[in-house]
Amino acid sequence: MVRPYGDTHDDGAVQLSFTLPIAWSEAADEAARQLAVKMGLTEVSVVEGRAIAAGFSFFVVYARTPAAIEVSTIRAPSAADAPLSMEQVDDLIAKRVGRKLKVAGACIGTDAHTVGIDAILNMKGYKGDYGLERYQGFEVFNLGSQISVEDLVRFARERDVDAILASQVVTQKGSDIANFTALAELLEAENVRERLLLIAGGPRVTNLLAAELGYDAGFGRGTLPSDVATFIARRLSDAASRR
Amino acid sequence: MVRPYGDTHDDGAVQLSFTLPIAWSEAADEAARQLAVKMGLTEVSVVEGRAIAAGFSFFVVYARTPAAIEVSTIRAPSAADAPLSMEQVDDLIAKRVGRKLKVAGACIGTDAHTVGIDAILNMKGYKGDYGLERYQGFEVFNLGSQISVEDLVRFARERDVDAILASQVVTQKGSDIANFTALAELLEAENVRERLLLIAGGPRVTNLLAAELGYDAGFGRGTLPSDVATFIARRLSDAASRR
Amino acid sequence: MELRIDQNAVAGARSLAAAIVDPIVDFVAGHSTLSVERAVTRLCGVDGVDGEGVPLPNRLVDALARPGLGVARALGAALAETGRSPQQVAEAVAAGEPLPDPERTPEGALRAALRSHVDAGLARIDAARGTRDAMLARLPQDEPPLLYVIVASGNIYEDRTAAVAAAEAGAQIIAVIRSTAQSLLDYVPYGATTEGFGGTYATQENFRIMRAALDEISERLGRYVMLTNYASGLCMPEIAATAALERLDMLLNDSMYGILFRDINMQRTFVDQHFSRQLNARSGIVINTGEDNYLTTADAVEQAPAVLASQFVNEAFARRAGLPDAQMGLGDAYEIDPDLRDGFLLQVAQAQLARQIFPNAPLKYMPPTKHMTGNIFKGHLIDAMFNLTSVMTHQTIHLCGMLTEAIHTPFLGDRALALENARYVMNTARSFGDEIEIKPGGRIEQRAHEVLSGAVHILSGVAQRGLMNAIEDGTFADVRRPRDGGRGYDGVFVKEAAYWNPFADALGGVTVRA
Amino acid sequence: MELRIDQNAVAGARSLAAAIVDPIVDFVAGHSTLSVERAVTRLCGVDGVDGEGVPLPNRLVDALARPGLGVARALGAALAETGRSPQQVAEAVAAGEPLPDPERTPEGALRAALRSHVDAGLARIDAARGTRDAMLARLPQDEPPLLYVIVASGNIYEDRTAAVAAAEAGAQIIAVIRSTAQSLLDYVPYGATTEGFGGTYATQENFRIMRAALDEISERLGRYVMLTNYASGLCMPEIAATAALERLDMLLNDSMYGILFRDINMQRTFVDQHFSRQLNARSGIVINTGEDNYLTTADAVEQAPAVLASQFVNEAFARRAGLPDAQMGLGDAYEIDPDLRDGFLLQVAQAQLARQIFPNAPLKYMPPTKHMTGNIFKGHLIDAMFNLTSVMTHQTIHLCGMLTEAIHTPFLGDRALALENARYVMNTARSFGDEIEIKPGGRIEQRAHEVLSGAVHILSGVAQRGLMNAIEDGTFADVRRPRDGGRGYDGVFVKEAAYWNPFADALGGVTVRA
Ligand code: B12
Ligand code: B12
Ligand SMILES: Cc1ncc(COP(=O)(O)O)c(C=O)c1O
Ligand SMILES: Cc1ncc(COP(=O)(O)O)c(C=O)c1O
Repeated sequence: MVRPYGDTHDDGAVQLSFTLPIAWSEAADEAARQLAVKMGLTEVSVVEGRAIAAGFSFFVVYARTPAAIEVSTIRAPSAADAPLSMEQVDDLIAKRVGRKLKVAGACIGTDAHTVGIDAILNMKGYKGDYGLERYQGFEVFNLGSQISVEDLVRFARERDVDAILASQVVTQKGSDIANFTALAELLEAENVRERLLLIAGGPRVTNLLAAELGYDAGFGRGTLPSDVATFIARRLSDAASRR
Repeated sequence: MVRPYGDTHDDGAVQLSFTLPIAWSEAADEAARQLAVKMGLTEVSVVEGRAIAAGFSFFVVYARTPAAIEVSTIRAPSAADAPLSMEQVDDLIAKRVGRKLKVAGACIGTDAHTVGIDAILNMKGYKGDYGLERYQGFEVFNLGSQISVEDLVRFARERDVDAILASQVVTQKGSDIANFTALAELLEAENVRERLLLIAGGPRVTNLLAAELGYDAGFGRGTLPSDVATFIARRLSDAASRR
Repeated sequence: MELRIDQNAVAGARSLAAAIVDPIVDFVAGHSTLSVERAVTRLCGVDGVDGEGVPLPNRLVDALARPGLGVARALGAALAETGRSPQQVAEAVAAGEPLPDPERTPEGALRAALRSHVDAGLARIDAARGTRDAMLARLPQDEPPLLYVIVASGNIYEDRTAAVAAAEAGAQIIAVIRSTAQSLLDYVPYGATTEGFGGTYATQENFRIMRAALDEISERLGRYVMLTNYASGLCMPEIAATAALERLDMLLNDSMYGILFRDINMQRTFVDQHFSRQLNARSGIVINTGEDNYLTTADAVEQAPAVLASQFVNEAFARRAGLPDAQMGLGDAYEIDPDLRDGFLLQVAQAQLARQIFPNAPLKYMPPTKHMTGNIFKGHLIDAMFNLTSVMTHQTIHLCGMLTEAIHTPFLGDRALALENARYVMNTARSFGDEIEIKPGGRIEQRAHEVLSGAVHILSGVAQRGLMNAIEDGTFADVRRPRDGGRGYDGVFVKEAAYWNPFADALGGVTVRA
Repeated sequence: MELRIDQNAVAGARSLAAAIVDPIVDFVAGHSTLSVERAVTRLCGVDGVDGEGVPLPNRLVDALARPGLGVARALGAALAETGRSPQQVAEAVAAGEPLPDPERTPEGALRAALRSHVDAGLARIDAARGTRDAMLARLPQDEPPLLYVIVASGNIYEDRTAAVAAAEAGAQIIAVIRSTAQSLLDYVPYGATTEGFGGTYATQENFRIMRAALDEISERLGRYVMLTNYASGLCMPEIAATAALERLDMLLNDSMYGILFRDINMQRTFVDQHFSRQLNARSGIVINTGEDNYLTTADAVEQAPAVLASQFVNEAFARRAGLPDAQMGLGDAYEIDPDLRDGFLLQVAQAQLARQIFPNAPLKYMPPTKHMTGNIFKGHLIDAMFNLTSVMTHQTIHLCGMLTEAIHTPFLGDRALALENARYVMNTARSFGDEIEIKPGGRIEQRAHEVLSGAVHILSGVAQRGLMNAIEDGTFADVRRPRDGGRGYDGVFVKEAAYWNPFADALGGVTVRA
């Protein structure tokens, strides 16, 4: 079992901050303390409490949590395991698939944050790691921003793509989940889900979340193009050899 | 009922950070998420997770808490209410007590942080507010640092002081609570508790905590000398007139 | 602190920018757009929506048989014929009545019929400006950099709470961020709104609600708190008109942002932008240009010359629209990779360069965004270095960075921390920039030279090919936009000889080449 | 970045400091202390505790009939008489055996008997120094400012975890903070300890545990990670001896800290300090002086001249003990009220002034502490401005400030954030100080002049009255300390003519006035 670590094993130390919609006074500090206690924390120390506007106070709290986690049971395999080099990926595709893999990427819904998906797809790549357009093994269609789920699915069917790469950066009011879900459902409804790899990406995406949403993989912050290339190449070359 | 406020009333938004004694991986992020869930938080977003050393990872989390507080029921009267000016305090003492009040201050236990108690007692004061030595109405004994509870109580008895001002700045391992308690108990044991005002101070002290420890008042961060002077003068002039 | 800069290069860049802009302004002079015309109706007092929620200005302008004559002509004719007010005419059109043929009404009569409404519109603008001037005199702002924060809850009432709280925490300018992609709507939404997405709709009623709240807090704090919103997009002229009427103090308005970053047709944008700026000039609204966008999408070290080139172009356009220097909030941003060794020197060089090249412009300095991460602690520090650069180089409009930039639109508490950050840094180092000098010939000065000559290089390329060709070729932000592609192209039309826009006439600015 | 400073004033301050220090060093030459003698026994190999936990060096020295002759004489005599080792002699004394009368043994014999032990002690010191030099050559440190963090859990094993983690996060120097008031103990605790209070006991075993862990991580990281601890206090010479043996790299050692801030007798402190520094000189240990303490207890703007005066005094004492400039980590701190307008300018002035006055000293720069509050977000920013000042003014030893300074001794995560803060700021603004100049005659330079002339004023007052009188009068830190008051006075004694301390003789330094 693992607990937060302040300066001693298992001390459970955590830092918290929040705003309460009340004017500051000593009673406000006490309210903050009681709130932390209600959150199950112990040894609560309200180290800062002050008015930040009329009727609003800001607090910094240090406390201990009794919560602990059995880390050994946590299963969160990364989709970005043991990435291959561009040459290795191209080699794998050439030998085991024998043709270029077609991938279509887009920012779906009203999301216009293309920098992330561009980082994965564009020739230039990200942090010195080349993008998928540079690979011999991929034919890349970058559809850009604000692509409706319908348009993306239509495109994927028309071009018979091997993988869809959907990006979501805006997460406000759960819009990312809504859009990802809509995409997966439409693919099911149109009976193409089985024919392609479905990949989600964005700063708040995890592989676990993607799996829950019915995706083959999810890539989060800091993803490199080669992580994604490796995943696609491995999966599809396995599939090819199984056929 | 009041809940933390992010950008919408009652959204319950809180920020958290902590270290876990595990190496970083996607599974570590997931452990952090599960820990926050165990703490009763919802919509948990692990916005940052990274290795800070071999076997240690640091996390920043935003989430919502369902906890809420009924602020109207919180009783935390400040000891520093409606402070008087130095002239008013002196006047009050002169008219209602008719003699100088004797106060003895000290950093008790092994605590050597005298800056706080000096700020209250020394002529010079704090943030432009004069210290008690400057008042006509007080005779001040500043015993300094690392004063044992026994020495302080002996001094108080010998000089027959009207108020004891005990300071605790170091709080590690609960040493402040232990020292404050020892002082209150020794005063009781020696039957002098009733004869004097017992006041606690220090950055982690609240009036509520002081009351729990059997003190007449507690003063925390940002206390001004006039807050303390007013409290003593009011209490002791009331007591004088009741006699 | 002064950079020694090549004044010939600066003068050269200015005349290149003028040469780039002049043909576009000539083009603009011959064209109008649906949004320009809708703005005219709004200034004449048309407001409200029909049963389906379509704004009456849209209904009215869409009903024009010959838009090339301008809506004013049709409206004036209708007034003359019916004796109605512009609002009544619009309501009638929305109810299905056709507009009269303007040719039927004699020129003098239709102009006369509209006169009082045009005057009333201009008078409201002037009154708003007068009120602003009076309030600023009575409730002076704190010294610049003026701390600017955004509110973006999607709900105008939560935004109001947030704005008032921010003002109390030291904000001097409040921006209400618009709901996602409002810039792509070819109409201005109506009424008080509570359902925005990543921001709150820009509507006249929302402007009013916010201005009222800020007026109240301005009085309470004894300093005037400014309000700003976004004009760029398909409705730039209408937003400019509405903002003028409701006394906004600033507006985002860039001559190329919509084209490059929102795929709005370039002709549409240039025409809209020009009329908007004429309106801004009259209403005393400071424009904020969008050079930061070059930096959020590409490498900030490489893009620095593009930023400066764009500042020159924005300045040239603004001058042609009659906007004085004091209303040109030219943009820049602190977007260099925080982990680049000596990146701070490059930021200082660039900020100081803009300060010296545009000495009278209220420069708008945007915070780090792209390299902000979920590590709020480090983010807060990057914002601090940004704050330091801003106060050292005397930036004017300072958009405070949020430690949660990579996470969510700002919480109320985030804004308080951001303002505290700016206040602390700008106070502890208030005069630092004035007490040091830049080493002559050192790395800071060298970088400034590099950026300036890079900008001159870009501008001379653009001047040679012409701005529209350059945009088609992908000169800016690596984006190619065809001259007749993009959104809103169908809303651009050629003015007929008899075209009439009484506001454009009244506003002045230099519509035709000087 | 250079201040134009009055070099005559600097030279004047130096000679005043020498004049202040010379009579004290003369006094020191005639005296020894219990701790000096205990250090001698430790260097001869005495270690361990008796049944009640009293350290054998204490037992041995307390058993001296005539301490004025020095323990070496008694020990040499005992060795000569018994053929035992120093450790065996100490154990025997602890068991109740009396020490032989040194007069009984001829001078030559007792010196000869001790010789090999003295040589072995010096050889261990030299070997440790040699190892450090070799490791530094093989595993070079990163460029200064050298990032220094504290560990203070009270438990040496948690401290070890914390220290290794800090090294991995970029720390170059690790300080193990001592348990509260260890400086007032008249003995050095023994063994590995897990029960400290606000810090961890300084013991030889704890030194060893930490050094071993840091050696391991140094190899892993490919850069040498330094270890430091506190020498000031009643056991200054013993800590210096132990640190020399266990290869600590730095030690807190101030010529007046113990007197002013711990009420340790001044004579005791001066004598202890001198022998400690002789040892430090031999062992290559860099001292860190404690000028920061003037600032945490009083107003930092007012106290700046006192800091500089103290730096001159510490330098003068260090020179007399034979310490080269390269081992003088003179102290200063960033303690000006963060809310003072332009406070940053004053900090830069002071830091740069010290840098120029002591160009070859590895200056030690301490972080903001007094004005840190529970507002960790603001605290992190104050630390950033401190980090910036440090890199701009080329400080050498940089104690990283913690955002939780006002709350608790650092958590492991706090330390990582503090190091990240320093790394970020020092990288993004690495050369900034070299690329700017201070405005001649501007406010920064004026402030530097003010501080320098204030220091000269203090020093000339002290030189007139004599240092001991000045301390009695409350010249420093507003504290009055009587010459024969304070802790440890009973441990000071006059050397008899036959006094012998083979280490002092071997170590050199300038015990008698140059
Ligand atoms: C740049 C930017 C913009 C630019 C976008 C330009 C462009 N062409 O992309 C502009 C200025 C246009 C913009 C506009 C808006 N933005 Co914006 N923007 C940002 C900003 C600063 C950086 C995003 C970025 O480029 N990161 C760098 C890339 C490389 O990282 P990344 O996206 O995470 O991508 C990596 C991984 O996630 C992964 N990945 C991402 N996608 C995919 C897909 C696949 C398949 C795979 C495998 C991997 C993958 O790989 C990438 C490389 O490692 C962020 C704040 C921040 N610092 O994060 C706000 C931010 C994302 N924006 C935000 C908002 C609200 C908006 C607006 C809605 C504001 C408004 N009302 O106008 C608008 C509307 C845009 C829209 N319709 O979506 C919010 C979102 C809040 C939320 N959580 O919902 C943020 C967080 C800012 C904030 N705090 O308010 N924005
Ligand atoms: C200055 C300082 C020192 C100085 C103290 C000098 C002196 N003569 O006081 C020196 C350098 C000697 C020092 C030493 C140590 N310190 Co110290 N020190 C601080 C520091 C930086 C500032 C404290 C201060 O002066 N605050 C300013 C005053 C004005 O505020 P204040 O004390 O809160 O007082 C106000 C109110 O609380 C109130 N008040 C206070 N007392 C009283 C009493 C009464 C009766 C009333 C009415 C009001 C009142 O009124 C005051 C005015 O408003 C703090 C960190 C910080 N920023 O808080 C660490 C800090 C308190 N120190 C700490 C530690 C651990 C130590 C040491 C133990 C370290 C060591 N191992 O050597 C030593 C040992 C000292 C000892 N034996 O107690 C820790 C305590 C951790 C904890 N929570 O337990 C802190 C928090 C630093 C840290 N993060 O590690 N310290
Ligand atoms: C100049 C300018 N206008 C408008 C906007 C906002 O635009 P939109 O409503 O297109 O998202 C921005 C955003 O950064 C901008 O820079
Ligand atoms: C020079 C010096 N020595 C020692 C110490 C630590 O001392 P003590 O053990 O007395 O708390 C300090 C603390 O700041 C110091 O500055």
